Amino acid sequence: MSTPARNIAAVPEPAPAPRVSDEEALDLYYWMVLTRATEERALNLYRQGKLPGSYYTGRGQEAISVGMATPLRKGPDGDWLSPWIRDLGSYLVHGVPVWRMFAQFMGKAGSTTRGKDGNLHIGGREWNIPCQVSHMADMIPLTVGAALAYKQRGEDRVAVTSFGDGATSRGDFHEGLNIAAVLEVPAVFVAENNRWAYTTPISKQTKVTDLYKKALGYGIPAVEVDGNDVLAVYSAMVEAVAQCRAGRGPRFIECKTYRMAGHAAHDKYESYMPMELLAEWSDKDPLKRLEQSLLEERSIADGRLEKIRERVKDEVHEAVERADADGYADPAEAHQGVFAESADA
Amino acid sequence: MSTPARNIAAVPEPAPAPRVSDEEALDLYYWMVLTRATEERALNLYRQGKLPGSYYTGRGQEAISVGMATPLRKGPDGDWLSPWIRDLGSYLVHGVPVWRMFAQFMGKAGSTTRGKDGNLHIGGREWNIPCQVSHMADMIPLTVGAALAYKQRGEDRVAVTSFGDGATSRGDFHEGLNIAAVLEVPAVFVAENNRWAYTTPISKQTKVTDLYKKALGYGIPAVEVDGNDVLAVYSAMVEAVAQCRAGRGPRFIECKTYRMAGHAAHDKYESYMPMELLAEWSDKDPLKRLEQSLLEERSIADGRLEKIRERVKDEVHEAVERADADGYADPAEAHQGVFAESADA
Amino acid sequence: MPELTYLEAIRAALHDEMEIDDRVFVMGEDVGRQGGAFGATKELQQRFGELRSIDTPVAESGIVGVAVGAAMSGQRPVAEMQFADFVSCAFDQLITCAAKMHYRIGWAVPMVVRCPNGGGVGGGPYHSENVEAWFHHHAGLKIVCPATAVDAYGLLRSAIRDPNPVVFCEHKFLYRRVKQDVATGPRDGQLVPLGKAAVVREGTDLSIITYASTVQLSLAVADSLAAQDVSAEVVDLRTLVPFDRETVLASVRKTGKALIVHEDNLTGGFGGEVAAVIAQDAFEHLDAPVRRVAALDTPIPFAPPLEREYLPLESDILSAAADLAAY
Amino acid sequence: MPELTYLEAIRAALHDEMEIDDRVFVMGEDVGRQGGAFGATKELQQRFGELRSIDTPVAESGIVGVAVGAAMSGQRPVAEMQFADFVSCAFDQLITCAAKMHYRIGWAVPMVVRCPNGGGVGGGPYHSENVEAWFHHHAGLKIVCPATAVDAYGLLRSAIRDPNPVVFCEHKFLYRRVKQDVATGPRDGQLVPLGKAAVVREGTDLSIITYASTVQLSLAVADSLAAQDVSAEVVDLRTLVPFDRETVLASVRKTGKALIVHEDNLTGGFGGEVAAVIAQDAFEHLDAPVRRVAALDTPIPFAPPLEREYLPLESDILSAAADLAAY
Ligand SMILES: Cc1ncc(C[n+]2csc(CCOP(=O)(O)OP(=O)(O)O)c2C)c(N)n1
Ligand SMILES: Cc1ncc(C[n+]2csc(CCOP(=O)(O)OP(=O)(O)O)c2C)c(N)n1
Ligand SMILES: [Mg+2]
Ligand SMILES: [Mg+2]
Repeated sequence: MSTPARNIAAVPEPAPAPRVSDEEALDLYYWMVLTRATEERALNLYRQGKLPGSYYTGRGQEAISVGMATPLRKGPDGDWLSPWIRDLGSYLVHGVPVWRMFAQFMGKAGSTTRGKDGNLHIGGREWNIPCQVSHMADMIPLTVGAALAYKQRGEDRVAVTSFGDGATSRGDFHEGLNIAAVLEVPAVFVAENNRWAYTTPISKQTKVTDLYKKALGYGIPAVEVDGNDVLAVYSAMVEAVAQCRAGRGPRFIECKTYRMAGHAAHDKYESYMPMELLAEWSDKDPLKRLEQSLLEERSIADGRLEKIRERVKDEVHEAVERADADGYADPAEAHQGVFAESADA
Repeated sequence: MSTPARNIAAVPEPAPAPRVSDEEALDLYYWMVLTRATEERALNLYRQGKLPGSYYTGRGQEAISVGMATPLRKGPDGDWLSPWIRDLGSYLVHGVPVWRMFAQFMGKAGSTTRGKDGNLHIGGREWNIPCQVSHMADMIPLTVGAALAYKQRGEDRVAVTSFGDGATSRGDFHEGLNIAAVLEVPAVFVAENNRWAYTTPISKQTKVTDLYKKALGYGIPAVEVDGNDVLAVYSAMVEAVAQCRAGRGPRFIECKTYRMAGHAAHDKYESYMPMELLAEWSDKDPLKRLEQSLLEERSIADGRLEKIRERVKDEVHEAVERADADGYADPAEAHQGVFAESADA
Repeated sequence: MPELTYLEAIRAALHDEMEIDDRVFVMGEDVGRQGGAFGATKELQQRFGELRSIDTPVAESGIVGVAVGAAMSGQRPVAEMQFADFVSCAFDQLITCAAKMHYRIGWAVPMVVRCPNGGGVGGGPYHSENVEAWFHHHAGLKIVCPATAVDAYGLLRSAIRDPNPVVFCEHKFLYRRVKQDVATGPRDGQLVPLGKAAVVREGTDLSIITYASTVQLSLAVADSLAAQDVSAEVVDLRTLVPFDRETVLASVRKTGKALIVHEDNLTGGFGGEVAAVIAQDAFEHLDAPVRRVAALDTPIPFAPPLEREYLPLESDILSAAADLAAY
Repeated sequence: MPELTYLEAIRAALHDEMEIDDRVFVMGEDVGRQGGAFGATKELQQRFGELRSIDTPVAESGIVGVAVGAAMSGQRPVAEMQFADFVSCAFDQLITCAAKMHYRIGWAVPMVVRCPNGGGVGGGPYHSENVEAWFHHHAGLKIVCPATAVDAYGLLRSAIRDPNPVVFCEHKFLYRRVKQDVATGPRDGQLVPLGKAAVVREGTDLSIITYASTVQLSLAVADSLAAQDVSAEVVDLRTLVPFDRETVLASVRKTGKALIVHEDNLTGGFGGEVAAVIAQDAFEHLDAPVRRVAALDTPIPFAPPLEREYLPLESDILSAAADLAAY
């Protein structure tokens, strides 16, 4: 059922989609279920008034967040991953423990920012996840810089970032992609085209609504994939990462998908998002699709899936409890950390 | 001899190149000769230490500066024109008197900025030429804004700006073009691809060295023309302006040319620009080519050209004398003008 | 006279100026059908059409640059930053094009950039900044920081009519928390001139000089001080550029003591400029050090206890004021 | 010990750090084969290769953002702005990403952005700005402003080694006009620590607090004052962030009078912050108003007579200092 990636620029055809083993597919399933469950729980906590700020969900985009992170090497010496705010799954796959996600949303000391930042502004050296900023597209040049560092040192690591359709309108998208192309660095750019930027439909964002075509203006090989098909995203990513590691310069992947709710939990999206389209895309739910594929195409017993779902339930439960029990950082910490004492701290 | 414009995006074919009458061609010749003569004189003045700052010449790019400005309506209620620093000819054609150009280079009170700015940072409401800033590509969003104003008021005016290949790397190029496309404003973007940005060859600026292809990423119809052929530039511009006035949204014209000297008068370009290429392009000199076309294809008597050259000589001579005789603005003026007292001042 | 929140007052000002001047239009991310992230431009598109309430792509530099060009071409753009923080992306256009055009060429740039400013709303480092002090260094930009609904309305209308680029800092914390009777109406609405500070409470023992969200806090402090028989004058600057130096100096010359308060962080905040002016031009009248109370010199932390630590609180102002009074 | 110009000292510092630390690299427009618009990176590409001396497209925001990412990934980038003025285009990356990363997540961003600063060279409004005061408001950035060749060398090496993002303001006017014996060499070169002001001339009657291009002018003024039996102390701040408040306060407490001088324009300049600190923390020692001498609050005009009017001249400093001494 995996939609083959469509190759755009005049570059080597991508290798045929790698065969994804049953174990790998089940692994993807685990992460997607975990992502969905974590987000559902967080949204409930938000509604109960237990999370300050607002809550941004990536429901319906888990195939992208999980699919793009899975092929990457983990750890401080692994690949750089700077995911967009819809990509909670990427953080999990790349190593951030679930409870720290909840701690982050709650602003607790156990958050990766010790409560200094909220939302999916999460990261840390131990996972090689920089802490994203709010300003859309700003992380693109940073990702190019990480890729440059790897190239300078001759390491076969890659740097990956994801962003929404709205981010493609910003100057830093342009400057970052152009520099990446010219310097031929091992960076993968993952565009998540969910057709909305807050209340702005993609038709008011750009005349070129196929985002992969934008990569052409930089000479970056680009593919377009079904963003609701985790196997398609995963396969495209495996290929892009392989090209990067082989020193063939940056790659661009557009994942076509749809935003399945408001911009954030406080957004009354019913006033502007057509309900028919939401219903239509709801049928394409990436988790349902993977489940179907596992059950029907791969004939995996439902019991195995059920076990995964149970495991996730427990994990999320424990995570929330741990985050709940966690305290806030001491207010004195607000004064600390403006400057680093050492580069390796 | 006019190279037909190559149409890129899937839009109406441009109308066949308009027939340029002999009188029109002679007019183009006059402006090109005036541009060349003004610049040669300015360069000499710079070498004699009579101009503060440095001097940037557009020698070899006069077909662009003159060709793009000629089809535009002049005056305060005419078309907005924001030319790049290589485009001295555009200022002249669009109405700025020659002596005020020299006054500008000298920093005299008669400069359009009263000495507050130098270089081709020239302009004024009377000509609808905004005063460009140094920051490359910054004038692109401004030009889109002018075009938006015309569209809002239902006027059939257009807004035009030109820029170099280097400017296409900047975020404001990207944001400006994208907004122009989405808002469908009557703006014409003229890219002057002279293959260098200071010491940086275009190959280090972008992987997509045909700049018209970049317009594709915004859905803006784009053509590529021989930038050393004034009739080609002029014709492409006539067509683009007509499309804009008809409400068909923005247009993009790439003029392929070559930078015939250093970045500025102080630049020792011999150290990095290949001499063979300079020699090759010297044969394509736009002024020579127009002259040839006038003499050979149009069988115009050399005497008429000679008369134009004489007239220009006198005009430049007088202009320099007038600028020379002009004084500096009173230092007290340095304190004045930060804020406007009225919007119509 | 309708009672309006600060946010409603802003919307009313936009509406009323659009009603009487066809050249005025709003633009920005989601300002159209949605009416903006906070609703400041709500229903303006329905009333005035898509050409006067323009949804733009996400491109702050482009938005501001487009506004500059439109302003130079006879329009009166009011550009919205979705949050003030994102004006960082438009910094170049503001200081390079908008600020310096008139000085260089005498061509006015009548435009407004609306910046939803400030903390206290759990927004974290990137949805809480106070941006007014990013700009006063750059000659050619006016900077407005209203503290009340009446001022929000009257100053915004004046800003739109002003022939210069204006950075209009609206405080998000005040949006729905501050309410006042506001005289609105396209023709009868009450304007407030730019460049005039307001002595919002008279006093004789010390001057509290402040603006925006800390005006209310300072008034509350003045109340507390009154209970201790200390008479504090409170000056609301209202606009930082032009800076109403006369009102500030007159106040300090009268009281002999100056406490400068803002929510923005201390170093490089506008308070430094105010303190410098006082230390030079009211020195002979000073009976005590010039004090500043402001936020920490750090990014703005997200977690509620950390953000509270970051922000200047009423108690911080009170203790500084009491110290100063006792000096 | 070679006699080097300020510019040569900068090049030597880059060279020496690159020699001993493979992680250090330079990047920017035309920095490679050309060695930059001023030659600060001359021959570094020939010596260290294209991966450590990188010609970039014209994209200041991208350049700084790439530097942030590389710095976070173990490198030590030194990015060049062709002129300081263009750092306006990179403002967002500097304050949003570089400045706030460590505070939020404890991940250091060891990088330098070199900014050729300042006027007096006929550059006009867009090739003459002093950008140091664009940044001190934003916690997390260090700001360095050397006045001599020795400091240019020693401070740049310290800036490169510092684990934080540093805005390094080099004054173009000084590039070739200032010369000094400088102890260079990858291992033996003499570093100058960030955060320490220098009392470059001791005195007892007033303190002139300054940095960068106005240090020489202030020393000349001190000479003139000495002839009138006035003893002026001159403090060169050298770095604005961290600000060496102790040295400044000690000087003012000693002399009782403070004159703050910078080439940057007055309002919003760093001098306001210095004045505010003095007015609060040295108030009891002040015998006179805190004075500032700075450029006009306008863009920087191009024509020589206008630019002279704009800039603070030695005579302006002298007359302010004499007034203060006589107060
Ligand atoms: C520079 C900047 N401007 C505005 C915003 C406010 N904002 C936050 S998310 C968003 C829309 C994002 O749309 P898109 O990039 O398509 O991502 P999606 O939310 O659809 O995943 C906007 C405008 C921002 N974060 N940064
Ligand atoms: C934002 C910005 N960065 C750097 C510069 C310095 N600079 C002036 S001209 C130039 C190169 C221009 O190249 P291009 O756009 O190709 O125009 P050309 O000079 O070839 O006509 C550079 C880098 C600038 N003016 N603005
Ligand atoms: Mg989207
Ligand atoms: Mg060029």
